[in-house]
Amino acid sequence: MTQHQAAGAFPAQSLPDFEAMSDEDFRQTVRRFVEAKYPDIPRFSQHRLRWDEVKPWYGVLSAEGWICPTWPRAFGGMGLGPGKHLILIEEFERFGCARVHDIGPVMLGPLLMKFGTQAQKDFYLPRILSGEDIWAQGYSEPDAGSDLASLRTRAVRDGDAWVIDGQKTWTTLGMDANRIFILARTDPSVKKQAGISFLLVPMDAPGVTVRPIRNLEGHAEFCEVFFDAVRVPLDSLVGGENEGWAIAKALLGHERVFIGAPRLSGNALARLRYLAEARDVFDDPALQDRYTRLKLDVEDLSDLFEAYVDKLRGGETIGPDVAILKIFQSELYQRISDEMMELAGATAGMREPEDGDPRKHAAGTWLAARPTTIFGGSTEVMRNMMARYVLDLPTR
Amino acid sequence: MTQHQAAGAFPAQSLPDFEAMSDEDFRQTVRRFVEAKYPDIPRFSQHRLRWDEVKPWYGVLSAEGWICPTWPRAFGGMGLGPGKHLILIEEFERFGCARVHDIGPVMLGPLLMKFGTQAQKDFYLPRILSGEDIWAQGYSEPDAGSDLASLRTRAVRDGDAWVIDGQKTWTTLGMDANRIFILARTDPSVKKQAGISFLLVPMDAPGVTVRPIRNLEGHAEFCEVFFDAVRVPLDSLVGGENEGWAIAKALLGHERVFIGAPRLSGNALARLRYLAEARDVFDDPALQDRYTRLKLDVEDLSDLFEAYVDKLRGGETIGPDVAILKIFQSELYQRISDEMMELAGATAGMREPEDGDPRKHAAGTWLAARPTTIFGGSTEVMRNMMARYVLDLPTR
Amino acid sequence: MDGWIENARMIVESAAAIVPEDGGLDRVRALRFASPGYSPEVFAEIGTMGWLQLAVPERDGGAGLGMRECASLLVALGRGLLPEPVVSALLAQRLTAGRADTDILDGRTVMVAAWQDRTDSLDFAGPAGGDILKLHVDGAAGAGAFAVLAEQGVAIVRAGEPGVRVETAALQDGTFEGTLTLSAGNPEWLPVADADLALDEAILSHSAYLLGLSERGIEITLDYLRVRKQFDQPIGSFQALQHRASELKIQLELCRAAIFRTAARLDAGLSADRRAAAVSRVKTRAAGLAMLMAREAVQMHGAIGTTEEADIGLVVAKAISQANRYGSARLHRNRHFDASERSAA
Amino acid sequence: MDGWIENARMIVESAAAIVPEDGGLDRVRALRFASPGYSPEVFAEIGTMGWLQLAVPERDGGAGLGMRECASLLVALGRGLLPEPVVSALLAQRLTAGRADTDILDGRTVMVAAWQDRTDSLDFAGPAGGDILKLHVDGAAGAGAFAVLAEQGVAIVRAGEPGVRVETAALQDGTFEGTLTLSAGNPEWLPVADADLALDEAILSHSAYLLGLSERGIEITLDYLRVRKQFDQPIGSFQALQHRASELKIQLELCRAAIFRTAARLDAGLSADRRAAAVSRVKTRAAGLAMLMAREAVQMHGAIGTTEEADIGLVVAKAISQANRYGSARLHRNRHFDASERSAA
Repeated sequence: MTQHQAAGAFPAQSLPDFEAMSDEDFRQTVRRFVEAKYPDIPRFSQHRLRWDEVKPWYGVLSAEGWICPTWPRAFGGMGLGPGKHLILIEEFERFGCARVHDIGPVMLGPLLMKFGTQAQKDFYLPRILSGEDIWAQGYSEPDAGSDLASLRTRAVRDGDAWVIDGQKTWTTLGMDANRIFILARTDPSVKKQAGISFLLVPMDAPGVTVRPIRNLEGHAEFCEVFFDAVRVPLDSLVGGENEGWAIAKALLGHERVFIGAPRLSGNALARLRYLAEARDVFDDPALQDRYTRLKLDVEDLSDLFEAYVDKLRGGETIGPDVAILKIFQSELYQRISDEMMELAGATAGMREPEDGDPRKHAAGTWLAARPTTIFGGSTEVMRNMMARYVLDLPTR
Repeated sequence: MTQHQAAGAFPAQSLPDFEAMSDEDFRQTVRRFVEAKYPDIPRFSQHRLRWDEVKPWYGVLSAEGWICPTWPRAFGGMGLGPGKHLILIEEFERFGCARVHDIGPVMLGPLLMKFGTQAQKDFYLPRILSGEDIWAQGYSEPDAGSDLASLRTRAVRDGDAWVIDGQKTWTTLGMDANRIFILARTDPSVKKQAGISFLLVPMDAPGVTVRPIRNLEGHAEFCEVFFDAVRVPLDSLVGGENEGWAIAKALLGHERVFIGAPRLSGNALARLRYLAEARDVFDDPALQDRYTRLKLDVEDLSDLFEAYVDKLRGGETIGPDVAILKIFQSELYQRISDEMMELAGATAGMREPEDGDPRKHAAGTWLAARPTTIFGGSTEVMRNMMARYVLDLPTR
Repeated sequence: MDGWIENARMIVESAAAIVPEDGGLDRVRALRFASPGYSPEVFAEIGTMGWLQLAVPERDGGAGLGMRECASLLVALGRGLLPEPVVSALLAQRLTAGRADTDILDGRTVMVAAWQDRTDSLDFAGPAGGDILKLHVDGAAGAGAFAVLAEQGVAIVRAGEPGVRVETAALQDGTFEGTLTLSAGNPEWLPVADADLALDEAILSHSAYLLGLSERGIEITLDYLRVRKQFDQPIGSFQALQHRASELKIQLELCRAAIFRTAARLDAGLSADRRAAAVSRVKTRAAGLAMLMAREAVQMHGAIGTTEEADIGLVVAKAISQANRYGSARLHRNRHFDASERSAA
Repeated sequence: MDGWIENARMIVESAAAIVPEDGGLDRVRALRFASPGYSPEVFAEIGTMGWLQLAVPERDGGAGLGMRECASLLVALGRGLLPEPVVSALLAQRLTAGRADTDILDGRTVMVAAWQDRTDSLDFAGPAGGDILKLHVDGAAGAGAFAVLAEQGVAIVRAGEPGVRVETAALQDGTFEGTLTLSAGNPEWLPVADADLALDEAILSHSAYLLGLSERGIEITLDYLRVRKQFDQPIGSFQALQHRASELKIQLELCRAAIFRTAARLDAGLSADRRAAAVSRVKTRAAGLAMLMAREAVQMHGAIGTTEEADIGLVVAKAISQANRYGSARLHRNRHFDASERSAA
């Protein structure tokens, strides 16, 4: 288990009212912030950094009170609305800031604010803010990926404890986390979505085992987590017993829009062009034609993305059609990476970037693009959902 | 009802043993035949000619004994095997011969030889050879297109007759036929494929009504046929009662291979290039790149097609994987027509060919390509069948 | 900032008078292939409603509304498969900017734009001397006047005038386009403020028409998927069709976003290169959408989609006739690339 | 005429000694990323089986078999994800045609071909003087000798000789390619009868390897579709996946037909332009197939397809590493167009 720093290592400071700023002022504020405070760790990494690498940046964000941008100020967040949050993301990405271990700030925090007890909020939220707790998400199982309703991990009440048996997989950076929230079946007599509960588990509890999964690039971004008669106190339950499904599918607010942001595709398109120019073939009209098709897709996606962001800014509810963004973005990202592979020729298959220049690394881009159509709702499941909830097509 | 010529108008002559010829000799024989005997009717037509237009060609083929190439010589055919038949088709198409009304020669004849009574053979086969009978096929219904098992046309035995009520649709050139063979439900108590019989019906029987269906080009290649208490004699039944399904799905032998021949795509590709050169844009490398992709598809399809023809020549059984040819050919034909439309610019939508030159007629090609993925087994149904019978994937 | 939304709402509501809310296509069907392929009476009604002067600046007697309002209207007209040549008429009015006679200004006489020098080109300068030949003139058969665009400016010529010759040809959608030859020595050339801008606006407007048309075709197709049964199941329950239908929706929404955000940018003002890049982007998407819709509508309807009897047949015929007008996707991809390289330089 | 079928059958049967019939990939997995990325012992075994001299004419001491036999073998080796650099070794033997030392002829010393002047190019003439630089040399890490192809002919140089420098780099499949610099003043240049033909044969052979690899990847994926369940159904029963799986099969069979019919034509003899057009057609299809298989294998397996633990991960890594070797689809589309225009002229 990775060591974490002591509680209170990153004391938050009082913050200005960001929402009262103009967009441009806020953008400049963020830009100055990252330029002044980004630590000496990698920028523009195509894979997730491990905790040991990214910890200094988490520390800065925590110390400055910037670690939970969307949390209300009363809870220690920046209190940003979607418009300002988008600016923050844009500026972080422009600078190439590494993505921190953000399951606590992005996922668990908002869920606890909505469904947690006062005691749970009081205990866990500050530990996320300080970086004392790094959370992992335990939803997927070997036989329940996109199909969460058929999960098999069980939790049985035994005296003052829940006893958990089962296995989670595709747990992002689970090796770096000290806590994990899971979905477990607490009533096996009912089917599907019913009978599932939401539980909080320390990773160092006896019976928890973690095994990293190496991806094709040799990185271990994911792991399996095994639970063998793991006992956690009864107050580890969030929400009601057998009501975990509602929590898991609770809306993630504007995160659902941001997951379809055009930046991954836009960055890949820039790399495609960079590679073509480096190879001195960008003047090939056939390549320009294919490049232009991809560029038009990126720009139209940007327009659609901004239309959704405008809706968010206007306080409109985002419907299930927001899936359009994620489906199109992820498939576009892959199409760009496919073109990059073809263009790279024999160097497409290199393990390390050509000339040490990550912008020329076709295989890196191709591999990085693969999980985007699988995780966060596979494209197939999202198209099923669109057919049902957006197009009102019949089910079988 | 169209008038047909009297029986025996096209007396067949004695023929040489074509199968004993070398391929090259046979090819020259066919070439001389069409050059000498093709009548003064349109060549290279993109739509099917009506009977009044194509009748002279049927007459020539009938009179020369060439109207049923694959029938055994004993039945009045040319007795061609698949290799020679392919040569005949190639030479007919090279010359641009119109397609005759060939449901009798291609479909009904072989079925009668296999399933018909001696009396049925004796009566109907000569009338197909002579052109006295022009047949239509009545399988599809408004609610049973690719799904023949759910057809609703019923035939009830009443004394010495079958009484037929129902409706057929997408009957190719049904307005020109004097007879139609249909599938009708004769036992409504069983489901699906069981309880269906195969019946022969004169189009001038009381209660038969024909209504043409105009396609988007304004041509009436198809029609609807209505049956209102139509009475036909009991010996109009082919095969056993309730055994019509087996007849309808009886293998069409090498026709199943030929339906995937690359000629439609190849012809369309030649028109695409012709149009590009006429527009002076074939030197655009982006266009050349897309043209080359399509050309490679046509050539690879040709290789696969020839591999199947070789199997036929070698007497091998053709499996369900032959669907590959038809699926790929028809979709490729459409992709080529799509490219032709984009290239044509504002003239893409012209009703008549630009400059009266059919090779420039993008809309004509585009529209002609549409039914190829719908008729003869829609691409969707054929992919279902491939999944089940070729890939051995599970069904729901 | 959102005054345009209210304007657009009112215009679209008023459009119901021309393209009925029940969506019936009887009028459209009846006009096909009978010259001029549309109704001059309905065109006059359109004039009465003030639409022809929609985009003409207020100082020239127009409504001075923006491209967002204009796009909103054209989407509604596209949904109704309107056969009257409104985009061309809007362009003609925009080019002549209030200088035509009253019968033209108010739509009693149909005036369309004759601008195009070559097939699949946006060139309009024409020859500086000699005969002027203009191709692909929308609605030419019923037009009483033409706004002829050339290097010299714009000339308003009347059908039947000496030296004005029009040959028409049918399109698959049953409308007629024309080739106009102007051999009269010297028509009166009026100056044009910004013909490129006017043409870009027409391209954007035509894209909006294609968006509306595609939206309609997708709706009809989705309706069909819900009711048509095969193998005892509604075919819309088959996953392969569901996934393809979801792609139609994705492309539809990409096109809508591109059109309206580009319209907003045009209303705010853009450099010529940025405008060309943006408008060509939109037209590429709109043409691609219309052709995708046409392909899938035919395939998902099966055989009925290839007939002229079904409503979807009318939509498909309209799509293949109109997708490439004001430039094919091929033309606009190239134009986008060139314009965006220039504006990035 | 069909003697080749019997020959091919025997060769493929013998291949089971190297690529086990049970299809286990333990050996392949174990060799990854440990230089040289393959087994010199297995390579020697391959030499013992006579494969290295397969395509070398009988007059030069080879087996003199045709491209159909060769393609049959390479399909079998591709199915087994063979990491030994057989295509490059075959090319090296073909170029040197029996003139190498015995240890090279029988495979005890690995000799691979060093021919490529530039990335994504088939140029091999190199500079006429000065240092010779050869890129993307397969199996370079374990090679004891190189057949260096240049304008002057072919030179057999030994690793470790003065003036011979090799730098290696890992590929995603765990093998290593090399960059060879030959700065020795004057190696012995041997004449080469038809280097273009030899290179075309290598391209075709590599295409056959990609076909076998893709076939294997598709089989593994179909197996997964049959057993993996979601929503209580095997995912292979979902129609959207079925239709995509049928496309994999279609592309697979197109590629197979193109390879074997092209191989037959090469065996019968073709002009250089027709051969280039045909071989480039094959390589375009094979590279496209391998990449399509890789994309769909990952997507249909879901997350497991992105890991190195699963067999399918090895197949995907092999595909993305090997698809573009001997020229990308982009290169070969262009080459096909040029060669077929020339041969039609």
